[in-house]
Amino acid sequence: MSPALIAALPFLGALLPGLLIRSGRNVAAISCGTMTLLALIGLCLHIPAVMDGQVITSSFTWLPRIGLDASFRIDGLSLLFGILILGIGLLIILYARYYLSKGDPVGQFYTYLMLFQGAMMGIVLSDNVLFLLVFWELTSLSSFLLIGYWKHLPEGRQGARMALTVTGMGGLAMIAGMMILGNIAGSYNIGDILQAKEAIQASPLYVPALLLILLGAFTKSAQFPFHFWLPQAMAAPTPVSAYLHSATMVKAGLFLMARLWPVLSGTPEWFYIVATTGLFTMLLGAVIALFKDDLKAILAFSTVSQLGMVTMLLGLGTEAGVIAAVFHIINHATFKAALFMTAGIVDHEAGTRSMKLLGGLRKLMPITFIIGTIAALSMAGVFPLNGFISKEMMLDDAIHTSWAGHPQLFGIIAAIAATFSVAYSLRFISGTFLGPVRDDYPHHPHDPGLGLLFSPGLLVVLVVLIGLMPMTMAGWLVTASANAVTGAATEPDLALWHGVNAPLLISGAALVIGALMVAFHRPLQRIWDALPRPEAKTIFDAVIRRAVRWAQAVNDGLHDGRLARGAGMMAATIVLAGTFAWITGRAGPETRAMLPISPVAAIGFVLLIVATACMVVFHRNRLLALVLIGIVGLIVSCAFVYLSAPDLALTQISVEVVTVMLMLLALNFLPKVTWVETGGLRRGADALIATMVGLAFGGLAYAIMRRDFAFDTISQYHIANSYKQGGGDNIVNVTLVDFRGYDTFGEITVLGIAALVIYAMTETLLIGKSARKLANWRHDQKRAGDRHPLMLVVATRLILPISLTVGLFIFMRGHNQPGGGFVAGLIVAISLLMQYMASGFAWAQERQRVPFHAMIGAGVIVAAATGMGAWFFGVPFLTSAYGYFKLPFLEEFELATAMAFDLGVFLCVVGAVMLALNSLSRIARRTGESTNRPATNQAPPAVPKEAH
Amino acid sequence: MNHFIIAPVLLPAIIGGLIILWMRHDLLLQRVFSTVGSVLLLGAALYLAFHASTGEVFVYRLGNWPAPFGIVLMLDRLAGMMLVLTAFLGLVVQLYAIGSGWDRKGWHFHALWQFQMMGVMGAFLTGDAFNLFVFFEVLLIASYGLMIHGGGPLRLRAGVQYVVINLIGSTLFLAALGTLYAVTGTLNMADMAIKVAALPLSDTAVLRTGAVLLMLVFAIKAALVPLHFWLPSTYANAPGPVAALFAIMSKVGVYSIIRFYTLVFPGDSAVETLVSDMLLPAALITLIVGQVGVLGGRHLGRVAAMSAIASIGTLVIAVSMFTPESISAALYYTIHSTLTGAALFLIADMIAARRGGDLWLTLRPKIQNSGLIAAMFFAAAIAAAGLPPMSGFIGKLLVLDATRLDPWWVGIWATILITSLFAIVGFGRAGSTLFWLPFQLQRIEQQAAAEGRPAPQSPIPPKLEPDEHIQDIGDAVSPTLTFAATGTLLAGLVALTVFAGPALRMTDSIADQLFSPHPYVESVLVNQEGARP
Amino acid sequence: MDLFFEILVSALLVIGGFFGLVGSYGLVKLPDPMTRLHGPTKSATLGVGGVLLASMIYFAWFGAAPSLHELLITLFILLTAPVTGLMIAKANIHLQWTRDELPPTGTGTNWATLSDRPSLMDDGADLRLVDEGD
Amino acid sequence: MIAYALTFAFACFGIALLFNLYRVVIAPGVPDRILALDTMTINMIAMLTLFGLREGTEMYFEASLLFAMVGFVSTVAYAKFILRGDIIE
Amino acid sequence: MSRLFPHPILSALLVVTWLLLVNDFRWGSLVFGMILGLVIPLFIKPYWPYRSTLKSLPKYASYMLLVFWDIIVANIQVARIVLFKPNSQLKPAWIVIPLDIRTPEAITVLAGTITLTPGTVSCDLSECGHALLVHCLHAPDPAAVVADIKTRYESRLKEIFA
Amino acid sequence: MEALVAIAIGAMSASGIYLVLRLRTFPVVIGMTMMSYAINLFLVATGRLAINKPPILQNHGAPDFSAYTDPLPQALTLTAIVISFGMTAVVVLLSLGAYIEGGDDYIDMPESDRREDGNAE
Ligand code: NA
Ligand code: NA
Repeated sequence: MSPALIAALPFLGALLPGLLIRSGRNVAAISCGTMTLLALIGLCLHIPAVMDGQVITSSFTWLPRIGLDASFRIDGLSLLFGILILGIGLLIILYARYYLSKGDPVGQFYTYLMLFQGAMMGIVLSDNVLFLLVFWELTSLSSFLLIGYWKHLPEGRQGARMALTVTGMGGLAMIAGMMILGNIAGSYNIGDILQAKEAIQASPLYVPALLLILLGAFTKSAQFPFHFWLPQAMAAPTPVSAYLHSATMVKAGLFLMARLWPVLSGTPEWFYIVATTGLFTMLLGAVIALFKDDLKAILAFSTVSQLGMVTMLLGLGTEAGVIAAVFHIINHATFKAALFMTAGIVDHEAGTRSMKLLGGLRKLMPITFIIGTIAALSMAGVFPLNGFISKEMMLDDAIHTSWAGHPQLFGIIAAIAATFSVAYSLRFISGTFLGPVRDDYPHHPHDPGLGLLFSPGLLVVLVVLIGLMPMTMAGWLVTASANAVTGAATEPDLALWHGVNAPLLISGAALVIGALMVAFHRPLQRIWDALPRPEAKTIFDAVIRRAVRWAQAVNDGLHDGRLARGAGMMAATIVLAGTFAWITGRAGPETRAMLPISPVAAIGFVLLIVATACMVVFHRNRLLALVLIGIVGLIVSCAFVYLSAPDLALTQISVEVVTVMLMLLALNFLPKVTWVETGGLRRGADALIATMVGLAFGGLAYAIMRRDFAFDTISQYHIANSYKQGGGDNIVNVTLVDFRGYDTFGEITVLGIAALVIYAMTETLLIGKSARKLANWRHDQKRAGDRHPLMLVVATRLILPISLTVGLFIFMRGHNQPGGGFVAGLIVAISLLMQYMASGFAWAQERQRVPFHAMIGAGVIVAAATGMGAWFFGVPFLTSAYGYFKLPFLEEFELATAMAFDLGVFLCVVGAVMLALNSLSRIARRTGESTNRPATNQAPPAVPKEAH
Repeated sequence: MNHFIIAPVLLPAIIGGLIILWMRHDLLLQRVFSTVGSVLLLGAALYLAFHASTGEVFVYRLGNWPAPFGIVLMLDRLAGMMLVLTAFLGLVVQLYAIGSGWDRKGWHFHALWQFQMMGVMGAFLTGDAFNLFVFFEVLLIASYGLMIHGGGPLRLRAGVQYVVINLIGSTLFLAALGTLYAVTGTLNMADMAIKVAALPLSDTAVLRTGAVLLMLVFAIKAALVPLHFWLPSTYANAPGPVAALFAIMSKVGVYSIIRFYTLVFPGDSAVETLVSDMLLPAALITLIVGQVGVLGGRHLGRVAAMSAIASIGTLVIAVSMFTPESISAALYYTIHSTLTGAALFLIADMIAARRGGDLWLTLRPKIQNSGLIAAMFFAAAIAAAGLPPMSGFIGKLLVLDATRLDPWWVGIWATILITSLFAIVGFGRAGSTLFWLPFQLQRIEQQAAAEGRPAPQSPIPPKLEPDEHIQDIGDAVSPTLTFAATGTLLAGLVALTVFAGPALRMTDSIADQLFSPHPYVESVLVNQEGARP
Repeated sequence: MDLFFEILVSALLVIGGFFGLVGSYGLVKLPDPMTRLHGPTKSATLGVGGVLLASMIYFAWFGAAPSLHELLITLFILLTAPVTGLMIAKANIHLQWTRDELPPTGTGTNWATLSDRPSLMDDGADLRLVDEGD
Repeated sequence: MIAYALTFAFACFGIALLFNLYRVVIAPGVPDRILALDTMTINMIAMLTLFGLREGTEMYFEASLLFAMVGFVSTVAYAKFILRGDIIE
Repeated sequence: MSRLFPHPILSALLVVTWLLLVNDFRWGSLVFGMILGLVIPLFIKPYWPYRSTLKSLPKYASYMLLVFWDIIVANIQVARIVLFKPNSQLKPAWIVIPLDIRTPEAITVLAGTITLTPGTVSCDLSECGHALLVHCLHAPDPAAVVADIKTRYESRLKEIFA
Repeated sequence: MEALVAIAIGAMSASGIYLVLRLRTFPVVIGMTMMSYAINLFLVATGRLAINKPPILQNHGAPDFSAYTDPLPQALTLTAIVISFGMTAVVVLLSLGAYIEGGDDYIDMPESDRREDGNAE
C-alpha cells in the first residue's frame, strides 16, 4: 500500500463519523476502526522490505519552488511509530466505544481522534521536513480539540488551550529550525538532509537550528521546562489521554529527535542540551508523580518522566542509547496505554480518580486489578516485564556516561529517578487496589465488560510477552528502527537477563527504596507539601494572563478610538517621512524667478492669513467658523482667478455655497458652540503638529513653484490639440470631458454615490430609535416668525429663470469659455435650492417633477452611453467627435459628443446636490416642524377692516 | 478583447445606475440584477485574467487619445488576478448579504455594492496615476455608504472617523500626485517610469518626496502602522458582509504599492530603496500590533480586524523585499488573507446574528448552529494564525522563504513566528469563549433542571432584543445561503492550499512580469496604432 | 474722444472706489447693527456699480467689441441687495427687538418676524393678496 | 489716468475688504458678520472687475456673475439660519 | 398665447439676459435667446403661479430712472452721514408705511426701492402684508419720510402694477 | 508671489490639521474643508504660477505654450474639488447622524466600542 494512502486513510476515516453522525457509537467505532486496521495492514505489508533495509518512498509535488513536497517514506523508524500509532489507535477506538456515554457527541470524538491519528501518521511517514511540519502542527490542533472535548469542563478548555499554546510555540520554533536546516542542506527532503551531517554541523547556524528544533521537540514531548501542559491535558476523556500520552502526541517529539539524530547528534551541544534536559525531566516528573493523588495525574507525570528518559537516551548520542530509547518507546506505549485505560476504567466504575477516595478495589475489580498491576510493575521496571529490560539498558547507559567531567552524576540521578518511578508505580497499585474495601466510593465499582477490558488486557499481554521474549516480540522492530536512526546495521541484543550487574543492583535497590517510600508516603507528602516550589501551571497561567492583559493594555491604549491620535500620528508620519525623503535626495537650484507681488495679491494674502488665523482662534463659535470658511473660500476662488484658473474659481465658489448650506442644515441640530475640552498641553502638541504640516506642505509647494519641469509636460499636447482634436478652446473643459473624460466619469459617479449614501443614511435615521429621538427633538434656538418672507419669495421667483439662463449659458459656453456641465449643474441646483429656501420644502418639492435619484442614474448612464457610443465606430470608450453645422440664416455652430457627456455631468450634479440637501432637510422636518403645505387648513390671519 | 477591458468598470456602473434609476423600491429585482451583475463580472474577470495569463499586456486607450496624453487602462497578469479575486469575493459576500438579510437593513445596498465593485475594478485596471486617485475615491465613497449601512450610534461614529481619515488620505494622495506631476510632467504610469529613470539628479528630492508621499497614501489604505488607526473600529462596526468585502480594500493599497514601486519607482531609480527601507520596519510593527490585538481582543469583530492588520503586516514584509520571489509570496498571501479575512468577518456576523449582535468575548448562552459555526471558525482561525493545513501556513512559509536572504532575516523570522503564537493564543481564547464556554452554562442549567432547582441566572443576561441596526438571525432570508457563502470562502482557502503549486506558479509568472516592465511600457507608449495623432 | 472716455472711466472708477470704501467704512463706524445695515446696502451698490459701469465703458470703447454684460451683474446686485438687507434686518429684529420696541403696524397685526402665525406666503397667501386687489 | 484711477480703486476696495474682515471677526452679533461677508463678496466682485480691467480681459466675467449669485444665496442662507435654524423648511 | 407665453415680459427679459451673457450680437444668439424666452418660462411656470402684470411699461421705465437718480443722491447723502456725522448726532428711527398696494410683486418693488434709496432700509412686513417697517439711518422727521415714500414711489407703483 | 502662495498653503493646511485634531465633529469637518482649500491651491501651484494666462485658447490654435498656464493641474483640481465636495457632504451628514444616534458630537469612539464588563477565557 502506498505510504500516501496509509497516511490518508485516517483522514478519510475522520470524515466518516461526521457523515454517519446519527448512526451511533457502533457505526462510528467500526468505521474508524476499519480505516485504522486497513492502514495498519497496509503498513505491515511493508515490513519485509523494511527489514531488508529498504526505504519505501513516494512523492507528490506540492510546492516545488520552495521545496515543499508531499513526500512519504517508510523506514524502520516510521514503521515502529506507525505500528504504535495505528495499533494502539485501534485499541483506543474499541475502548472509547465503551468508555463514552450516549450523551457525548461521539461523532465529534471519533472525527477528532482520526484527525489526530492521521496527523501522527503524517509526521512519521513524512519524507520532507516542511511537509512534516504540516502534520506536526496538525497534531497540536487536533489534540486541542480532543483535550477540549468536554467543553463544559473549565479544566478541559484550559488544558486544551495550554497544550495548544505550548506545542504551538514549539511548532513555530521548529518551522524556523527546519527552514534553516533545509537551507543549509539545500533541500527539505529528509533523505537529503540526513546526508548533510557535515554541512549542517559545520554551519554557524547549526546551534540556532538545533535549539529551534529542540524547542519544538521538547514542547511536544513535555520536556522540562515545558512539561506542565501534559498533566493539564488530562482533563480530556481517558481514551484521549491513553492515546496522546502513551503512544502518540508526546512521542512525536521523540520521533523527531530520532529522525534527525543522524545529522544533529554527536556534538557536545546536542549531548548537553538533550541528555541533560532528558535526565532532569526524568527526575522531576518521577518526583512529582509520587505526590499526586489523581490517577491520571500520576500517569501524566510518569509520562513526563519516562519521556525524559527516552530523551536522555537519545541525547547520549550513542548507538546503545538509541537502541534503548527505541525499545523503551515500545514498552512505554504498551504499559502506559494499559495504565491509562485502567485509570479510565476505575474512574468509569468508581466515579473518581482520586486516590484519597480509592483503595481496596482489588476485590471488587479483580481483572482490572491484575491488568493495572502488571502494567504498573512494568512501569516500575520490575522483572520480568518489558519495562524492566529497557530500564536496565537505560541504567547501563547512564552509569557509563560522564557529564562535564563528573563520571557518577548521570548514573546517580538516573538511579534516583528510577527509585521514584518504582515508588509512584507501587503507590498507583496500592492506592487504588490494595488496602481495605471502602464503602464511600461515589459509584458501585465492579469489573467492566469485555469492551473496556479487552484493550488494556491485550496490552498487558504484550507487556509480559515482550518482557519474556524481547527478541522474538520486539527485536525485529527495535533493530529496524534503531538502524534507521543510527544508519548502522547492527543487531541489538535484547535480553531479559544480563546477569548480576550494576544496573540490576541499582534496580533492586530502587525497588526496595521505592517500596519504603510508598510505605512512608505520608511524611514524605507532608515534606513535599511544605516545600516551596514553583508550580509550572501557575506560572504559565500567570504568564498568559499577564501577556493577555499586557496585550489588552497595549491594544486599548493604542486603539483607544481617539481620532486625533490616529490623525496626529498620520500627520507626523507624513511630515517626517516626506522630510526624510527630501533631505536624502538632491534639490537643484531654484530656476524660476519669483513673480512680483501686486497690491491685489497682497491684500488677498492678508485677508486669507487673517481669516485663517481667526478660524483657528474663533472656531468654537461654529456659525462664525462657517462664515470664515465662506471668506476663505471666497479668497481662494479669487486666487484662482488671479492665478489664471477661472474654471476653478467658478467651481470652487459654487461648491462652497452648497457646502455652507449643507453645514447650516446640519448645524441646525448640532451644538452651536464647541467647548474648550483640551488642555493647553494637548493644544500645544496639536499646534506643533499643525505647524509641522504647514511648514512642510508650504515648503514643498514653494520648492516646486520655484523650479521648472525637468521634462516637457504632457499638457503641451493638450494645449496643442484642445481645439484641433477636441473642438474646444477651454483646454480645462476639453481635458475634463475629453482628454480625461474617464476621470470625470468616475468623478460624477462619486458625486452620485455621495448623494445615494446621504439618502440611504437619512432613511435609516428616519426609522427606529433615531426617528423617535427626532420626533421629540427640542431645538436650542428661538425661532422667528415668517418662514417665507414675501420679498424673498418674489425675488427668488424672478431670479430662477435668470439663473437658469445663466446656467444654460455656462453649460453651452463651457467648451470654449470658463464653465461647463459641472458649474452649470451647480448653478441650476443653487437656483432650485433658492426656491426651497424661499418658498419652503413642500412647496418646491411639489413642483419638482423629476426625481433626483433618477437624475443621478440618468446622468451616469448618459455619460456612460455617450462613451459607449464610440464603440459603434470601432473606437474606444469615450472617443469624442464633433462637427460644425450651419442652419440657414444663422452662423455656424458646433455640436460635440463631449456636450452629451457634459450633459451627463450636469444631470448627475443637479441630482446629487438636490438629493443631498433634500435628504438633510427631511431630517429637519422629522423633528416635528410643520411644512407650509399641510398647514393650509389653518386659518389665514384675519385682516381687520379698520386698517383700510 | 478590444473593448472588453473596460467591462469590469462599466458593468457595475451601469447596473448600479439602473438600480437607482428603476429599481429603487423593489428589493427582489435589485437582488436579481445585482447578483446577475456580479456573476457576469466574475465571468468578465475570468475572461480577462485568462487572456492576461498569456503574458501579453493589453492597453485600452480611452477616448482613443495616445498615451501618455489620455488615460489608459492596463491589463496584465497582476491586474487579471486582482480582478478575479475581487469579483469572486464580491459575488460570494454579496450572496451572504442577501442570505443574511443585511441588504434590507437600509437603502441602496446593492447599488452601493455595484459601485464599490466599479471602484475596485477601476483601480486595478488603470494605468494612470490620477485616474487611480479617482477610482480610489469611487471605491471609498461607496465603502462609506456600505460601512454605515443600517446605522446605529457606534457604526455612525466609526463611520465618521473612517471618512475623516480617508479624507486626509485623499488629500495626501493629491499632494503626492501634484508633486510627482510637478517633477515628471506626466500622469501616465508607464511614462512616469521612463521620466523617473531619466530624471536629472538635481530633481531627486522632489521625486523622492513624491514617491514617499504616494507610498504613505497606499500605506493608509493598507492600514500599515502607524497609519492604521482607522481600521479597528471601522471593521469591527461595519456590517459583517461589508467588513468581509473590505478585505479586498486594504489589498488595493498593497496592490498599488506593488504596482508603483515595481513599475515607476524600482529600486534602481532615484528613489533607491527608500520605500522598501521604510516599509519593512513598518510592516514588522504592523504585524506585531495586529497580533497583539488578536491576543488582547475582547470582541470578536476587533479580533478579526486586528488579524486583518496582522495579515497586512506579513504581506508588506514580503512586498518590502521587492524581489520576484517575495512579490510572488506576497501575491499568494494576498489571495489567502483576502479570503481568510472575509471568512472571519462573515463568521463573526453569523455569530453576532445569533447573539443579539453581541460579539464580546464573554460568557453567553450557546448559539444556534454552534457546532457548524465553530467548525468554520476553527478553520478560519487556523488560516488566520497561519497554521497548517490551511493556506496561511504556506503563505507564511513563502514569506519566510522570501526573506531568508535579507540582512534582517533573523528579526523578520522571529517577528513572524513569535507573533504567530500571539494569534494562536488569541484565537484559541476567542474560540474557547465563544463555543466551549456556553456548554458550561448549559450543563449547569441541565443539572439544575434535572434536580428540579431553578436554573441559575447566567452571569450576564443575553441581549436578544433586536435593534434596527443589529443583524439578527430572525432577519436572515436564508441561513443556508450564509453558510454556503462562508463555506465557499473556506473552500477557496482549501483549494489555495491544495493547489498551492499551480497558484504559486501563477504568482511567480505575475512577479516575473512585474520585474520586467519593459513590455508593459512598450505596449503603452510605443505600440499606438489606431490612436489619434 | 478717447480722452473723454478716459476721464469718464477714471471718474467712474474713483466714484466706485470711494463709495465702496465708504460703505465698508460705515460697516465699521456706525453704532448699532441696524444703522450699520445702511452702509453697505447702499454705498456698496454704487461702488461696485461704478466699477462695473467703468469696465463696461472701457471695454466698449477701448476694447475689441462693445460689451454690455457687466450690466447683468449690476442688475443682479440691484435685484438682490434689498432682499439681503431685508433678511439681515429681520435677523436683527429677531435677535434684538421686541414687539414693544418696534412701532405698531397700524393694521392690528404683528410684524411678520415676531409673529407666530404662518407666513404670508404660505398656504396660498399670494393668491389671497391678489384677490384682495389693490 | 485710468491707471491711477485703477490704483485708487484697488486701494479703496482693498481697504474696504479689510474693514469687512474686521467686522466679520469683531462683531456683537451674527447678523453683522453676515452683512460683512455679503459686503465682502460685493467688494470682491469689484476687485475682480478691476482686475479684468487692468489685464484687459473679460475672461473673469463669469466668475463675477457667479460671485454675485452665490453671495446672495449664502447670505440668505445664513440669515435664514439665524431666523429659523432650518434653512429649508 | 398666454399659455405659450405665461410671462411675456419675463420672456423678453430672458432674451435680453441671454444677449447680455453672450455679449456679442449674432442672429443665432437672438434665435437661441428667443427659444429660451419661450422654454424657460414654461419650465418655471409652476414656480410662479400667480403672475401680476405690468400695466404700463413706459411708466415702469420712468420709475426705474427715478429710482436710479435717487440711488445716486442717496449714496452721496449716506456717504456724508457716514463720513462726517458723529454717531452721537445720528437720529435713527423706525417708521411704518401703511401699504395700499397689494400684489407681492408691487410690495417687493417698493421695499426694494426703499432699501436702495436714501438712508432707509425695508425691514419687515406686517403679518397681513398691509404695512411695511422701514429703518431710517438719520430721520429727524419720520412722518415726512413716510409721506415722501408714499407719494414718490407707492403711488407710481400702484399705476404700474395691475 | 510664490512665497505668498506657499505661505497661504502652509497656513491653511496648518489650521486645517489643527482643527482636524479637535474633539468634536464640527471643527473636524471645518478643518477638512480648510485642508481641501490648501490642497486645491497646491495642485494649481504644481503647474507653476502664471498671471492672466488662463488656459483658454485665444485663436483656436497655433499654440504658444508660454501664453497659457498649465491646464492639466487645473483639470485635476477641478476633479478634486468635486470629489471633496461629495466627501464633505457625506461626512457632514454622517456627523449629524452620529450626533442624533449617539447623543453627542464627540468624534472619538465611546468607551463602549472597546470594553464590556465580563470575563473572557
Ligand atoms: Na468635472
Ligand atoms: Na434609525
